[in-house]
Amino acid sequence: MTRSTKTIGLKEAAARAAAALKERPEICLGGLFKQSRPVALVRALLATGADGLHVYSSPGAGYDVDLMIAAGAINEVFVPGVTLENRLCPNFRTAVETQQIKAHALDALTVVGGLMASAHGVPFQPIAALKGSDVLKHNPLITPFDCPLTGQPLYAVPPIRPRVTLLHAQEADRWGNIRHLSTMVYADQLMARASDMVIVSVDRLVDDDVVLDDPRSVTIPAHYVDAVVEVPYGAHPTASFPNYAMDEEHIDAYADLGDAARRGDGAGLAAYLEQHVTSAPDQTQYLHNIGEARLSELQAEALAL
Amino acid sequence: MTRSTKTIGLKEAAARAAAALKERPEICLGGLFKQSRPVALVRALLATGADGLHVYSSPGAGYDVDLMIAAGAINEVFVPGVTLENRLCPNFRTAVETQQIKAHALDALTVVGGLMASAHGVPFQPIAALKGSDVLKHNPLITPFDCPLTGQPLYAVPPIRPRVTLLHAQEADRWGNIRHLSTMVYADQLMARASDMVIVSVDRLVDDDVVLDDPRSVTIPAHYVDAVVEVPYGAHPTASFPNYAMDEEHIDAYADLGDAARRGDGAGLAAYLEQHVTSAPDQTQYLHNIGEARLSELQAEALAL
Amino acid sequence: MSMDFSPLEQMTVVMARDLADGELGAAGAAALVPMAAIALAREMHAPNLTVGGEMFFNPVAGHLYPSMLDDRALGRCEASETFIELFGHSHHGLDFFFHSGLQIDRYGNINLHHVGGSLHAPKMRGPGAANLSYCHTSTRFYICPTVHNVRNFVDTVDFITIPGNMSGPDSKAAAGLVNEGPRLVVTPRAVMDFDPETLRLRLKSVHCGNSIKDVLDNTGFTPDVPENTGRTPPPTADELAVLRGKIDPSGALRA
Amino acid sequence: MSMDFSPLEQMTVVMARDLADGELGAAGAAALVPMAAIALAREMHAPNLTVGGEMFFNPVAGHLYPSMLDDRALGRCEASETFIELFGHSHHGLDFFFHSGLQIDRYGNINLHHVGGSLHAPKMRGPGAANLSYCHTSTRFYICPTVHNVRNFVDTVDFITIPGNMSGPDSKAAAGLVNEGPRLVVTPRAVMDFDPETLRLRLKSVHCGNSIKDVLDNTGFTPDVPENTGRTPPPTADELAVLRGKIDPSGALRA
Repeated sequence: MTRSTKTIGLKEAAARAAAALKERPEICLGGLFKQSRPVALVRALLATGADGLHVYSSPGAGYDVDLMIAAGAINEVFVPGVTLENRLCPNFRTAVETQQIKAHALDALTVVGGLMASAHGVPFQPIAALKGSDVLKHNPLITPFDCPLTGQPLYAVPPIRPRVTLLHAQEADRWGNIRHLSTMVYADQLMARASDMVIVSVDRLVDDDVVLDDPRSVTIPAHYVDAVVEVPYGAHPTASFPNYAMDEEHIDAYADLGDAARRGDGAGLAAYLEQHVTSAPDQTQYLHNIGEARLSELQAEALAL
Repeated sequence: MTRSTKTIGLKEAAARAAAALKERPEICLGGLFKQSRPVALVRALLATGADGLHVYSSPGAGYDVDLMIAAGAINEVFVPGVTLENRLCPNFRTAVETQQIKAHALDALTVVGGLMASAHGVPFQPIAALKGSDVLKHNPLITPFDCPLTGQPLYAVPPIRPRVTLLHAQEADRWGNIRHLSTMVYADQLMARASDMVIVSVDRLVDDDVVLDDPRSVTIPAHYVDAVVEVPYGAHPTASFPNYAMDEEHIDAYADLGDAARRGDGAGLAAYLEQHVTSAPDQTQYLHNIGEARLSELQAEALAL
Repeated sequence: MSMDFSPLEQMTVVMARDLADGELGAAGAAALVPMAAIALAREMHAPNLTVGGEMFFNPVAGHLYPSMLDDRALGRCEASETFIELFGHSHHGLDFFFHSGLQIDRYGNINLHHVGGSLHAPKMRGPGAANLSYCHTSTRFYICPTVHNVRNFVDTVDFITIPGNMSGPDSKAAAGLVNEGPRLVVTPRAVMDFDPETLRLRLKSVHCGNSIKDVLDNTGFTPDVPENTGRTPPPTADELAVLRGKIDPSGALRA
Repeated sequence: MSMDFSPLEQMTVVMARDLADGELGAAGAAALVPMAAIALAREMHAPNLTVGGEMFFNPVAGHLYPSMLDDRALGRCEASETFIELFGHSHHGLDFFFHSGLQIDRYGNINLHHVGGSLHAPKMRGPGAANLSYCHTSTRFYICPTVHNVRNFVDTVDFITIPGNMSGPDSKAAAGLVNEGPRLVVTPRAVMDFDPETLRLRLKSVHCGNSIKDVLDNTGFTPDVPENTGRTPPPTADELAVLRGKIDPSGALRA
């Protein structure tokens, strides 16, 4: 008998995720804002026609969640902050303002605490540091209770257990041991430990010895990982340090199309979705559309740091 | 103005720890069993005449806790497992059997959960996985309660907040950023986050750039560290991989002395304590007593792996 | 009077001067000005100030980015953490934090969720906020929007995302908010602080190039204007030299 | 019959054969025989068995150490974790774990705390136990002491450190123990399992070099001896070749 590898292709990964999400629509995305987001996996999932999703993330998300909303895949948003940082997310705003989707008022502690409860295997995580905000009046995930030891008022958040978590990292071995090479690992480890199914895209696969020679560099052990997909530039247009920087021009151009759609001109946004999502281009085609010159620039920017 | 470094000498470290422990006697030791234990710091603390201590650790400890008991420094033990692994801890056994100290019946989840509550800043950590054991009848740190969400019976452990935590790692910069190079980091990070005062011995100090060039390799950020002490072979006779292996012969010889003392012959143990602890040798003298040849063997054994 | 510094540079030095040596604080996302202020304080008078609480410690200054939460800014720092540690920092608290918002009201409450309508049927939906735990677990915070007009300074926010002083001392205490909370509101036009009795905003100083009337005309409520309201001390030559030489050589604060 | 294998090698193969492909399990401290059993199973029939749950994953086999919880054994492995993750594993559970003890009783309860006296005034104090959460959060466990005599096999333990079957089905259920719990007791003399009705130990097979009488003479209670109690199948040539060639070349199991 030989050991089974966990490497699969992008389309198979999307099909597995889509099937699981039909059972329970809770999807969670790794990275943070414009860094290490699993965007190739998101595009592939959207190409399957996934819809009705409840989306979770580390507490800050932007482009990918907005893209999923533009593609009509999301019903409910459980991400505390949804922003492109330098500007607002156009399709997120439109969809909430027209009540096509529900964007819950949450805070980071609720999301992180719920993931912690799931990862730790306990029925809730206590939270103390939430006071005064109107978010508390609307947050659907917290229940007030009194501390059994001190009597002080606390909140309990139940386990957040995503049906599928999509992550992006820089490297993995064929068994599914994941290596983030970026400075921060965000909530990726926590999400992997908290989720039912975990699919990770990596910029490149590495030999077994790379892992065995430095086990401490493995950020997510294979035990938590269901499948690994080698996808060069799999985080584009978000960053995957130290391999490539975020493509802010691309994200800004996308946001311009979203803003145009808010003003009534949806043609550009529709064309963008058709080109990058609905027509289901493979990653080679996608990267061809982005252009080799641009990719080289992003790579050079990351290398220069 | 210039930034203050956190590097101090072994004696000053011991004096600081001793003074803090007079306020509240809860001390916590890093590493696990025979690996990365802060033994030089422990010897220096014992040389100050510290006593009446309540000792915590990662859930498994041996030589150092037994040594502290032999030196009369400990009143209460809050470590779930106290063993030399290949044999029992002689002075621990004697002291409990003669009721000189109290060794509480605990489990790993209570200790880890209590440290988690302290690190996370919440008034308790819920624990579900404790059933059937007589440890539950005696464990002084847990309180049964019902889950506010599900109603299921749970235990609450309050924060364990050591007054002083002593750790050993392989490297640090002068600001107190700590780098473990060993495969496991045990509960060291958790303890650092959970404690009032954290003092770390390292085999060597490294240049600032070593840290800045690879921030992900820092296991404990300086924010959590009060002082760093450069102590070559500071973990001896426990291991500090990849720098040196555990000195099992030394620990076995020590245990033989403890077993002899159990049989009524305490002279050898008394001489050991005098040589290595009470006479307050500095680390140079201690290493001279151990012998350069032996230290080279331990270094070679670690290098060969 | 001609200005040889930008409004964002003025904001940066005002906040940098208020940060003390040995403190721990963080800046949030979209943190160009706060990160510049922290870096300036570390260079000028607070070498033991620790930047931490947001998954990284003490990034090496050298270039400002709009977000500051990415590896271009953090690639060389002293350590990284994860979101589990954010949980700890949120409860143990920082000494200072920075916030901004769609709306800021006369009690320093901040709205990042919606303007008009209701949460689930808003007229205009904002981004929400990730770090609202820091509002009062950090001992104090600064409010530093990069615009100052009647649209973002309003009498009462439509939604309290980040509680400031609620509706005054009683409601602040009733909500269990025991820390200082908002200390200064620093905008491109002026500095405001809070009347210790009423916890309402009042004008503290006006930046070069603005009059008190300019500020009041661009504020959607009428803050108190104490008699001692003066000019904001402009950046010193030393401050500007360090800011432009070591922290912001590409001039992001002057863009 | 002459034995060309050691009692510890016999124990190793008995447990290795019971581990299934795709499972997740760990071995505890002082885990020479359990780690050998896991490594043998991975080599023979369970390449997808994951060693994990104790802060490391899938160490590369090559040499056995008394503890197996140190970098000599773990320096080359696939990943490391910390004690926070142990918290998660304790609750989510493993497929299997291994225990031993000062005393083991007829219901498979294990005592590691004290023999005689009371917890705080013991006649003989044991080491306690770190991993007792795994007793029933791992679906099943193996009890594998390296000695088998009337002192460690007793009718009733003085202290239940690791609950096995308590005092039978009712008390086990009453304690909330819903998993299988102890499956096999594997000693240098014999293999015992549990009567599914009474949950009491019974003799399953006797190793080469021992008779049923030898086993009973060295057990401090009288286990059931079913009619089909036979010989423990000895290690096969293949098993011994892999064990001695790849896992234990230095012969720690034969020492």
